[in-house]
Amino acid sequence: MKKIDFPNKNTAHNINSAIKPIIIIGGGITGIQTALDLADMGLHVYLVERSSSIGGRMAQLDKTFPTNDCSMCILSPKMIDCARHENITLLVYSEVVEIKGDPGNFTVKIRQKPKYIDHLKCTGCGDCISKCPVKVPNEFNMSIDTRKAIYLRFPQAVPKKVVIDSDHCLFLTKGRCRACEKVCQAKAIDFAQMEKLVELNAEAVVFATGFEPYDVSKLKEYGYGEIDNVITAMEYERLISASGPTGGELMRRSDNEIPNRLAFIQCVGSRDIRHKLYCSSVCCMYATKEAILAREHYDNLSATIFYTDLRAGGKKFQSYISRARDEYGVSYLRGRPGRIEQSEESGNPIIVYEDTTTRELKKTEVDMVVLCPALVPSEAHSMKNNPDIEIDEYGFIKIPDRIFSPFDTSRDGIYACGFCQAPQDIPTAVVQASGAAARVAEFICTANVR
Amino acid sequence: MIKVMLQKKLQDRVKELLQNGTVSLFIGYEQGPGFVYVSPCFVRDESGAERLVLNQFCSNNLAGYIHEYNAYNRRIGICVKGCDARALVELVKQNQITREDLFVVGVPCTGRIDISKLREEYGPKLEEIKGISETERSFLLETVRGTKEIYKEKIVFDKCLSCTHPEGFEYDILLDELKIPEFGSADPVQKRVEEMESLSTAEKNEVWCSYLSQCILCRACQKACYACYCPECIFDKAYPRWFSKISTTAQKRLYHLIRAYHLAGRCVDCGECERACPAGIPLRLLNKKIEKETKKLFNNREAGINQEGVLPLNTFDIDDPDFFL
Amino acid sequence: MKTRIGVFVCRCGNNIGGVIDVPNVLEDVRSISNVVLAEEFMYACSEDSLSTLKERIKEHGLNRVVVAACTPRTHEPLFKRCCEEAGLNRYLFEFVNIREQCAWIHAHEKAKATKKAAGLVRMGVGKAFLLKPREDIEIDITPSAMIIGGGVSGITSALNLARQGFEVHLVERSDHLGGVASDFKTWFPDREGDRKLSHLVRSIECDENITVYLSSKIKDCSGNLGAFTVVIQDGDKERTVVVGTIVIATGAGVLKPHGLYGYGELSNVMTQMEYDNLSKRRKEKYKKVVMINCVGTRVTERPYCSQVCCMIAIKNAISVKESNPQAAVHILHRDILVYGTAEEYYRYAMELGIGFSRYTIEAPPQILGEGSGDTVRYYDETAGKDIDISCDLVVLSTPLVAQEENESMAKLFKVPISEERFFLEAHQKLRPVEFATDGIYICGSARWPVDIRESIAQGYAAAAKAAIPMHRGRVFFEAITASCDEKNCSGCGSCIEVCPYNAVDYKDLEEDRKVVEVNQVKCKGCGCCVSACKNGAMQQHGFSDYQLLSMIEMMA
Amino acid sequence: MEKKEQRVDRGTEQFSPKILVFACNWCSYAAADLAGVSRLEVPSDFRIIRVMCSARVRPEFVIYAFSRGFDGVFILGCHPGECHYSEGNYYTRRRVLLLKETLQFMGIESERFQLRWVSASEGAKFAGTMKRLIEGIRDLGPRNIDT
Repeated sequence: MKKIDFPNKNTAHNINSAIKPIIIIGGGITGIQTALDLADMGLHVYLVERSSSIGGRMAQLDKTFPTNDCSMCILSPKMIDCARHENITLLVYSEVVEIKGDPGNFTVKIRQKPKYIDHLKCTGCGDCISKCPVKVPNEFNMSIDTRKAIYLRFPQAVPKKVVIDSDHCLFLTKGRCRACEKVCQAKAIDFAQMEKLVELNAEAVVFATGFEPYDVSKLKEYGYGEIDNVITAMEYERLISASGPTGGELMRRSDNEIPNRLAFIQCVGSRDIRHKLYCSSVCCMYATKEAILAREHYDNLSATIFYTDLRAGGKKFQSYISRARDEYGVSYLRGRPGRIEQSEESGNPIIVYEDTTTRELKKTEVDMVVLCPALVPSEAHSMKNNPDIEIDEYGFIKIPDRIFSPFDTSRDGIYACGFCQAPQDIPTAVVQASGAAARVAEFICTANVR
Repeated sequence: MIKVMLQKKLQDRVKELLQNGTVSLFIGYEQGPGFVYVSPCFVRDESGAERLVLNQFCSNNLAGYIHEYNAYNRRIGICVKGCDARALVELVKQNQITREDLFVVGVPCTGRIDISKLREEYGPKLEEIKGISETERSFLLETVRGTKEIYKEKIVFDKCLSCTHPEGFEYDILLDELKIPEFGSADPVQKRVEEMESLSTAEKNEVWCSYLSQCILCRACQKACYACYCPECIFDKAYPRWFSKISTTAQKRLYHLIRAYHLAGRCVDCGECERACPAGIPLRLLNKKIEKETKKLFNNREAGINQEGVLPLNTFDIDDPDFFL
Repeated sequence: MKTRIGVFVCRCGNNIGGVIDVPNVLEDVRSISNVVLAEEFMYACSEDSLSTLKERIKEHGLNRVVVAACTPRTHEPLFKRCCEEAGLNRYLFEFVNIREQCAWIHAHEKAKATKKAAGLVRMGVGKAFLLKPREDIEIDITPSAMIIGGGVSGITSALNLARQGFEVHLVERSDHLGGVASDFKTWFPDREGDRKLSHLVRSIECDENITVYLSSKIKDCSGNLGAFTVVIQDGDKERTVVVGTIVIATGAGVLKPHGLYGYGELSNVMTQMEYDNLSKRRKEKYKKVVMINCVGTRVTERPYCSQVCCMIAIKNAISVKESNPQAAVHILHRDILVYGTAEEYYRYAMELGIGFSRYTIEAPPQILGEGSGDTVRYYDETAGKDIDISCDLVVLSTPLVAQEENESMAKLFKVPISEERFFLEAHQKLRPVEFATDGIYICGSARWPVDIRESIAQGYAAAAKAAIPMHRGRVFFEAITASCDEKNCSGCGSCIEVCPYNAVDYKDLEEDRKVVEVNQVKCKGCGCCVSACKNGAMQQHGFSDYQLLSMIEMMA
Repeated sequence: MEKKEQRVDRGTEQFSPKILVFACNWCSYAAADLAGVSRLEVPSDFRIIRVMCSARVRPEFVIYAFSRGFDGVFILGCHPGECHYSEGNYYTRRRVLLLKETLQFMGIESERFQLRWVSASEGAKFAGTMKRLIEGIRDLGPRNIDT
């Protein structure tokens, strides 16, 4: 079989190659890795991201298990690589709305939301941000604090360019202000921008749309949103993060105090026939990590994890659990709490659970409860004019032959990797990302030889 | 008397080694300008073997000369005391020579005489000394004015008081069984290190300033060191210029700090630096301090004791102390 | 030629200009000898500034350029490229960070910030003066790969790379391909698995790009990314091949639990694998089956979880129950590990009536019986007492264990292994299938126990990593590597000991002197060896002692 | 004494120490950038030299800096286990430990030479650490310059 030359921009003899670009949907760690691998091979890649910066969920995490590596530290170089790569075109603030055509020759329609900023001019200096008078909940920090209407998604955002949130900008909603325009010396503000629809011709499409946490308020018994200091794991990540809204202090929302008794509840919505049947696969480990972090931060804090089965099968996971238990004194209690009540005196959450060793119903008052929700596939891939790729009963992209063709969707030339096709942790998602890249390269080579 | 027999034995063996071509060079001691002054000698043919002497004044660590001759001679014969064998262990570990290229003659030692101590005990006229023998606890100096007995403890080198030998080192020949001599008192340098440690930083600085004021940057300490084997010394480099050789305290402190640091985990405590120093600066103090710290912090054995192992700064333990953070 | 340094200070609008007195900095820097030009830009990174910069380089014959602006981490490549376009070697450029690390953090003390900025620029000039032109390190890549191990992950890598058009050498120690997966006779949930696997093996055999070496071992390996020379040994035959990349996919073994639960002594105690093979050969009708999980694993001597055993136990339990619905099947476990949607099969197994009970490691189950086990007794924590289950078959779920050969393989390829003797990847989170050494990749259970699905996914991932340099044909690295000045090298070997990449080694010299040399391909430019070198024979390009000392000197 | 006076800021009468900082490209240098991006206030009495890994900092640099009259030298590296080159910072830790003891023994306060772990996301930690360390040097006062 003949070797196919990829149209790598760097090598002159390939520049006229007929190979079309690849479109990757989702700019989280999975999409980033697929893009980098394909681009490194010499293929031209479009990386389409819904928000204003790539980075995805991993950017929101404080540390990662089981090495306790700082999440942003290991992610940020990859993000920068993406931005610098000659073979990668970043399309942020954009969404794929339609995929048509045939394998090897898709037409992909992308909606580019107006950023109201000329990204060629913006230097990311942030002068405009300080002048913007509007404050809105900061979704990156799980709405624990606020951001401005003109904002950087987070300090290490890539591209490091601001966007204007048209829903909240005073000028765009009420026709007055333009403070940012006055202060911007680079003259990058452009209120005349309109939504654009672009069509791209693509060789193949890779879905890497990731996950969203399940809405835990659906589990009424745990009282999220009603009982103070019952928070979600994602909120916890932002609280404990040194670059988060509290500067890494685990402050309770009710009184800004540091909790002394911390409890984690696993399988909130997962492995639950009323909600999501499947196991979300990462919660046992991240709860352990979060408990360790809390213990590292505060000597007097006690952390308890309520679990169903302790699923720690990955590399070095068991020893991580042992360390949490033995070195950090994290306690693990088997059992799924029936409900959370609120103490009338202290207002603290009270966990009601069955002690599996004695079969007694017990109640324990804690200062803060962290719910580890089911993780559900992001809805980004269920676009309306989707080219009939099948979705399974849980909303994951269906992989017809999970074992032998782990990235092939029901449609030739369209692949899926990462959490959008099955629950998995970061290393698995990174493996899948590279794997999907290999699969795409194989697809292109075999198709072009034919 | 035993000594004279050993000296003869050494001469005979060396003659044989040179004759049958086992070694092409033998490094030993010869008589210097006076009985108490012994200097290194380099014997290349059997006739030269007659020059070799062996007595309680033979104190140089001859391992320091290997490097100079290594490139031109295959199989160097060398006679070492147990303590000097530590330097050989290190030279092999630091890839300066292979053990096979050495022919090591182990010589017994009951403590070597520190000339400066002797001078204090005996007086300045050391040329009067013509011979030496020993008993269990004393050296018997044969002088023009008869025999004088001096307690060994009073005149041996400090380091001899806490003598150490490498473990499991295989000598090619042993002239006699190598025993670790025992003395009633220990090497005082440990105590001096502790005394120094107990001083405040300002006081330490003061002590060092007074030592350094004596230093003339002659670098004899460096030249005497077995571990000084780089083709070009960092101190001699012009680009970049680490060291300006101007006699300021700052420069002297830099010199001694870097020198001591380069010896971390390599210093076998032979004391040659201190012996060579014309200004009488107690250089072992700094080396001992570093040895003590590597032992305490990294659980590292003294240099030249084990034949295995890596220099303490060329390795790490994930659980190394981090109290200082 | 005289060194002519040009210094350009960026105002970044108000960001720098609002804090730092830029003209003051320029004035200071002009006083340094060899600085022939000092200018300011409103935005150095803007298109017009970049073209001005290029003009200045030509106009003034600049042969060193210093830009003082934001952070090199994002903007250095831009300016380096700009220099290159003006005909100046990219390594003659020096970046000074006066925005993030000066103006922005010292906005409260402007006078001091200005002084500091001037100092930082001085340091930059001090280093720039000593910069030397370099070329990126360039390696040609042989477009062929060697896959070691013919299990599912190795097969996947091999086929994928072959289909991308690369020549593949697949080396397998046994006399057949398929690995541990092919030892399983029954598959679930994909009952077609064995057929699909043999189809894969046939595809390998038919692929003209793939050469298969059965019953062969690797005897030797030398070289680096782009050109590894590997010696393959088949009996007394030896073959040498040169490949650009290597994938290690040697898999894992299955523990035989001798001495545990009467294995090897009681006739009806067997492992999951043995049961699997037996059930395919003969239709045994066991009526009372007890399975024990975590046998020889998650214990002190083998503390890890092997990840695959729970699912295999559930698979075999389902197979017992489906072939004989009357059979009583019981799984004793410590935690059931089925990830993701595999939860469905766990539920299905429970619906079939398979019993799941938890035992504790403090009181492991006991097997009672003479010659063969007839009862399994375990302590049930919930019930608070011992419970007996009668049985006619006991199946033990045993973990995957590291291959004996891993240690010698690790030495051969100079890659690390972990304390559990599995191979250790470059970074557990983000570089799971790579080694720190370029050009060698790892996949499947050789890295850590994984199921067939994950093995295949990793096989693909390793193939992607191997394909990258091979597609490029040529790889470039920033030349900030270390190198040794032979005439100063004392040959002490400290650098060899500290190098995390095995990039330093003794050089074969004719004269009788030991000196080291640095493999420019393997070196990643950390500079660890430079610090270990006592006399400065070892130096790092772009971070030499001379350059760094000159920076310190400019500050002093 | 003359030098000492020179380095006292007339305006604030506060001693401005001369401090050299080595920062690892992958973590603490990025953290310093982040501190900037977050507009954190940091005293200005230090200069950063970027190195690829804290292990590139040869102890001789530190000794040299002290001989050239610096009041403090700090090395900032990745947290243990997070080294970009997998193990460089472990070597640094050993070297620093030993050198601190040696400096102290030779009459240079070991507090003048510090090692800290700061990861790329710890902009605030960078700022806080620098503040504290510089404060520490201020408390020690100017080093008696050897002449």
